[in-house]
Amino acid sequence: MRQVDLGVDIGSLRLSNPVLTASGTFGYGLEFRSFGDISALGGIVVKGTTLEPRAGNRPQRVVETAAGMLNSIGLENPGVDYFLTHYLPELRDLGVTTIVNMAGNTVEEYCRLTERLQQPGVAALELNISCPNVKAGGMAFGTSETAVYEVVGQVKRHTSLPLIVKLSPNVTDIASIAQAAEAAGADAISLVNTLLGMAVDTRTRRPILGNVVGGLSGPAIKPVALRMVWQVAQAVRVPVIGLGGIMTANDALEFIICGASAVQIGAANFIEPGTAWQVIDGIASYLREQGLSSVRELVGSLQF
Amino acid sequence: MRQVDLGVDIGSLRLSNPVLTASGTFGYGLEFRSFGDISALGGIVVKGTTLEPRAGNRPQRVVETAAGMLNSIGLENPGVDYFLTHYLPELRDLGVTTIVNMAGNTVEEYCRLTERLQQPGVAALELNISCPNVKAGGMAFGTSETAVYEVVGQVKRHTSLPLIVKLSPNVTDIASIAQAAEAAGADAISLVNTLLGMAVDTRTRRPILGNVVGGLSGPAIKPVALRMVWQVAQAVRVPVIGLGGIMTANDALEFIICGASAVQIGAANFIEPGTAWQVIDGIASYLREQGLSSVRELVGSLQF
Amino acid sequence: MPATHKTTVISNEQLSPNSWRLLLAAQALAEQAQPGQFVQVRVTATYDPLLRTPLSMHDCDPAQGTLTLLYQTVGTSTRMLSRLQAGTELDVLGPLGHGFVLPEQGERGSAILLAGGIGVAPLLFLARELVKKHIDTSLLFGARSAADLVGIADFEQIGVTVTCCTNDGSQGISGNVIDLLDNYLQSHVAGRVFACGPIPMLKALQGLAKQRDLAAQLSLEAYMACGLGACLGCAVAVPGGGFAHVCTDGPVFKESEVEL
Amino acid sequence: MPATHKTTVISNEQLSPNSWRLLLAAQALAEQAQPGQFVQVRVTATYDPLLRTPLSMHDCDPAQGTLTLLYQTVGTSTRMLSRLQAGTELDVLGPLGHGFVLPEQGERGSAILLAGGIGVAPLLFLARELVKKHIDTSLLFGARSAADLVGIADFEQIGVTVTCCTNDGSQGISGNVIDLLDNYLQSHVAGRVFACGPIPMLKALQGLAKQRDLAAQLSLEAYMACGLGACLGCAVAVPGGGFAHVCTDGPVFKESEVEL
Ligand SMILES: Cc1cc2nc3c(=O)[nH]c(=O)nc-3n(C[C@H](O)[C@H](O)[C@H](O)COP(=O)(O)OP(=O)(O)OC[C@H]3O[C@@H](n4cnc5c(N)ncnc54)[C@H](O)[C@@H]3O)c2cc1C
Ligand SMILES: Cc1cc2nc3c(=O)[nH]c(=O)nc-3n(C[C@H](O)[C@H](O)[C@H](O)COP(=O)(O)OP(=O)(O)OC[C@H]3O[C@@H](n4cnc5c(N)ncnc54)[C@H](O)[C@@H]3O)c2cc1C
Ligand SMILES: Cc1cc2nc3c(=O)[nH]c(=O)nc-3n(C[C@H](O)[C@H](O)[C@H](O)COP(=O)(O)O)c2cc1C
Ligand SMILES: Cc1cc2nc3c(=O)[nH]c(=O)nc-3n(C[C@H](O)[C@H](O)[C@H](O)COP(=O)(O)O)c2cc1C
Ligand code: FES
Ligand code: FES
Repeated sequence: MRQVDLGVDIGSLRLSNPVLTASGTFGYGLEFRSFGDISALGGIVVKGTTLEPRAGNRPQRVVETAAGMLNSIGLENPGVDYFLTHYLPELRDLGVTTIVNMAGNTVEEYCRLTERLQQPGVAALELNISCPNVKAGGMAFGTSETAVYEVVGQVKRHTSLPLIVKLSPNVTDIASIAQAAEAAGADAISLVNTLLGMAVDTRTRRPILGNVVGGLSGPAIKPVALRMVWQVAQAVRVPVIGLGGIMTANDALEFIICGASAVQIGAANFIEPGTAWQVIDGIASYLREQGLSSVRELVGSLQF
Repeated sequence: MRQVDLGVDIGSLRLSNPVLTASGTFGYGLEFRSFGDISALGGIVVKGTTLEPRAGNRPQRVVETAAGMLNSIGLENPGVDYFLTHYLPELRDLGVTTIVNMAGNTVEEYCRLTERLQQPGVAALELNISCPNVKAGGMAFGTSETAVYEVVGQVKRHTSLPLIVKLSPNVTDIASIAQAAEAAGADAISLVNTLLGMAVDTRTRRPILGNVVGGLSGPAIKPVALRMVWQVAQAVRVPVIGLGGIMTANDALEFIICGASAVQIGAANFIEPGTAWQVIDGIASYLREQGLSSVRELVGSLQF
Repeated sequence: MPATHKTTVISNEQLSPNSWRLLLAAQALAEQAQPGQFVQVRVTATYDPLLRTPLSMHDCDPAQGTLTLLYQTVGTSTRMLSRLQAGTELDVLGPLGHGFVLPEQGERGSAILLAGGIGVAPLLFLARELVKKHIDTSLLFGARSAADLVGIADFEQIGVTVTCCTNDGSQGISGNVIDLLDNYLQSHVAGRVFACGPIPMLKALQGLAKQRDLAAQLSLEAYMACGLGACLGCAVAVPGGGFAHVCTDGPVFKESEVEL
Repeated sequence: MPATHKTTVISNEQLSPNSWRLLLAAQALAEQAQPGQFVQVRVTATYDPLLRTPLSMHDCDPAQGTLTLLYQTVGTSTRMLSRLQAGTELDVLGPLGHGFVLPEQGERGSAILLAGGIGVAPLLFLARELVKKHIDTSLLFGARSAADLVGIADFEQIGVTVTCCTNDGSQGISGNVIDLLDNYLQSHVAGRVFACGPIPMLKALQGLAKQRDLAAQLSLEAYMACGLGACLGCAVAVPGGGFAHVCTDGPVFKESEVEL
């Protein structure tokens, strides 16, 4: 079998392959050890981490929709200190490329969180300015160019790690938001987070989710995510990481062709826990079939 | 069987029931005569109509996605004069409640189109400021509050017909856009139009649609549409017409419970041409089961 | 008038690695169908796949009340279709579109049917009608490989002369069906041509038709949503600009009516 | 360790208008399973339905290499499951979660199994293990109607005493299973209680357990996405604030561990 080069660069970080797992959908990686070697993934992005522990939203927290699902977890997580003591050492020992997804309510909170995460074993930071579930915070940052510029700029000052900024799709003009993040120093842009959605139980006439609204993910959102990745890839020079509804290697390839240097697997992990490894294999097979030697030749190769 | 009252008011227009068919998905109604009595529908919204005939975008124009479809028809239509002479008389004779969906590139165009449509047999106008397919026009109006205010206000001056303003979901803050339309004189708000999306053929590395991007519709978008209808229904006092992914009576009921006075059936017409009639029957059955006497009691009855 | 019909699978037979023949109990459809029309099949009541699948009427027997579809398994819908067992209900929308224009009552002469691969599907029903009208009918059938030359016996049984070619030479002449036609016309009078197959084949036929002044009818495919003329998705360019719609203006067009 | 298993349907038997028993050839799963654990079944390879369906291990036979599921048809996934034919492959993820805490080796005494409706599902596998440990085991089984009292014979066959009640009085005592338990405890020593059923039943049991100082284990349901502890979707409130996760902290909890 012909060798193909799957390596990609996300700022100063070289990934052995372009397949990451998305925040909130792969736990801390360790939950998936029985499905494959997690150090063989391009990397994992851990659950959205906050300065203090958070209990999350009240149930019901997830519900299936047509080819998708809504979630309103509400950033349940044990806090950054617990992460550093309980998960990071093991991930480091296993040789896992670990990216930490950061969530906060204020610029200060993000900055203090960033400082705490300057630890060996943290490969990069992903700034989640797009979580639609926590009313007070998240949303505001991700939907205004000035707020994005402000928070990214401040966080950047507190870290030398590659900084990935994760965008919300719930905006009018995704390219301008991405450009604001780039101008403020983002080393990469990841998108999309979930689309804000809702579901109702007609029997009880109540929202199905305890939080009323939640984030839509899964194959249903793929066309929207792909369009946004394409728009952003044309608007910025930094690497773009694409996600949203990727279930198969073919889906991942669509994102790469539209300009994504890497992809993340989200809800697919719930349906087929081995998806990430299958996608790596599938990308390699495609490259062989198409006579390409490196995945980097494919990035942004869309003919239009 | 107990009688239930299905009548709803959209401004000064009383509909016999809350089920309309969505623009671009039901032709001029006549195509569906073998599936039911089109005058028994709450009404039909005809294909987006422009002042001059339009040829539309080059093929491929539609493609299936997960629980949805993308389209980039590009407003193909024979122009308003052809509509008035070839379709309207027959629709009027059949007693069909006919709502005309209007599309244009400039405020002037919209106003001239509005004037042409002051004809007996036109029950209401639906101002499409949200079509994502025609690059020059549509998009801009639907995504900025000031542009919405401007075009709605101008059009309103040229008509005494009920004016429904149809919103694009591709915005950061749908409630503010709806409020701008209401302030400018909209008699009702309909939403959502399609979400902007994309699909790629990995074999050829080309976009599947001739127009590169297209509008996503179908069950996939229902959670997003429902959330937006709920947000808008809370933000305005005029009636809201909900659509996006409605396939069944239960889907329609979700929208009504979230605050929609009426609903529109879109892509579902392609899959089951009898959907609109089935939804009317299903709403009536639900009212009976729940012991309600009028569908108006259900509008906005969400407990949260 | 198009309607949705609850049909029942009588048999679903595999003809080659990728081709299947589906026989349906569909009385009302069988009575109304014209050669060249098509149906939209709903392969599942779930939302995956969501859209219906357009398939030509391969054969029709009003006396038996049956409709036959001939299809290739190329993706999700057609693969799902191939798993249907006898006795299953199948929701079929039709009849749809305008079929082939047949010779007038009493008209004589000959007809050439030109099939590329699974494009043979609509031609059996057509052949039956032509033979009924005493038109001398020949099928020129090209495919990638011998296995793709499906259903030939059905044509021969009703008196149609069949000549085949394959790209790989595994059966019949080695070459494509346009060369076959060109050759055929050396020794035969140019009658009516009825063609269905991939776009490049139909394009080449348009060229040949112009050159030799043939009257050809082409059965086209386009990606469809509704099949009813409502979505305007199935556009095909027409000479002079603008578009026709395959589902209602076609699927059969005169060779001069469309720009491929 | 949880893994995805390609199992094969041996039989899929309808027990009542809405209940079915599915027997699977699933050697590896049968060998690892503990009573109270569950699996996540992928009922289709398409995206509708998208998520897996969580179902309890109803019974397990490591010697035969079989796993039995007992399920009610309530929606799309379970109805699709009910149409599976013998011989079909089924993708099953498991074993998942923490099951019932069983008595230590040599411990004696009695156990009460408390089932509400389809909540009987996880209790047969449990009963088998209890009986193996020579625990005197009784099943108190409440359901809406006689038809919903499924699988009783399997319990009786292994020596479990079964007492039933129905809401409509169509079989056994007329009333609910909590009343039945309350009654039962008038004349029996309070042993261990293992319960599975709707939330109101489990809540009432929590009340009774406090009142009578019973040691009860509850098997809970929650809407799940992953079943692996990764999505944090399956939250259940715990006393003192915060949440536990049904898929990994449960599905079995001590009665004092959760706030229903
Ligand atoms: C009028 C008409 C008659 C047809 N008759 C036959 C026939 O008799 N026998 C036969 O085997 N095939 C026929 N086809 C083609 C057939 O419809 C497609 O092969 C089928 O829809 C593919 O569906 P899929 O889900 O299996 O594959 P997909 O995975 O969806 O796609 C495989 C290929 O089929 C094309 N395709 C998918 N959906 C459609 C659609 N809704 N409309 C058109 N093309 C589509 C795609 O572009 C792709 O190239 C006909 C098409 C049309 C328009
Ligand atoms: C650990 C566990 C063990 C279970 N064991 C059994 C069992 O042995 N036998 C049995 O009949 N049922 C069992 N259930 C319930 C079963 O999972 C649901 O009935 C099933 O998922 C419904 O799916 P559906 O598509 O048929 O119905 P839907 O139409 O999706 O929903 C019907 C009802 O089931 C609930 N439901 C739907 N999906 C899920 C999900 N993924 N997780 C939890 N609830 C859901 C919905 O809230 C709704 O009230 C168990 C649930 C859990 C969490
Ligand atoms: C249950 C769940 C939890 C999530 N938690 C987070 C999170 O903590 N931080 C974050 O940035 N994104 C979170 N996401 C969003 C995903 O990382 C991803 O952006 C989104 O699901 C779209 O990808 P998908 O369609 O492949 O799932 C979560 C998604 C799901 C489904
Ligand atoms: C093929 C197609 C054509 C459409 N054409 C128009 C149009 O001309 N004007 C308009 O306002 N909306 C148009 N729409 C949008 C629909 O009216 C509707 O807003 C959208 O499809 C969402 O509803 P659905 O998910 O029920 O289809 C079109 C949609 C489709 C699928
Ligand atoms: S397929 Fe809808 S118009 Fe032809
Ligand atoms: S179902 Fe995902 S954590 Fe429990």
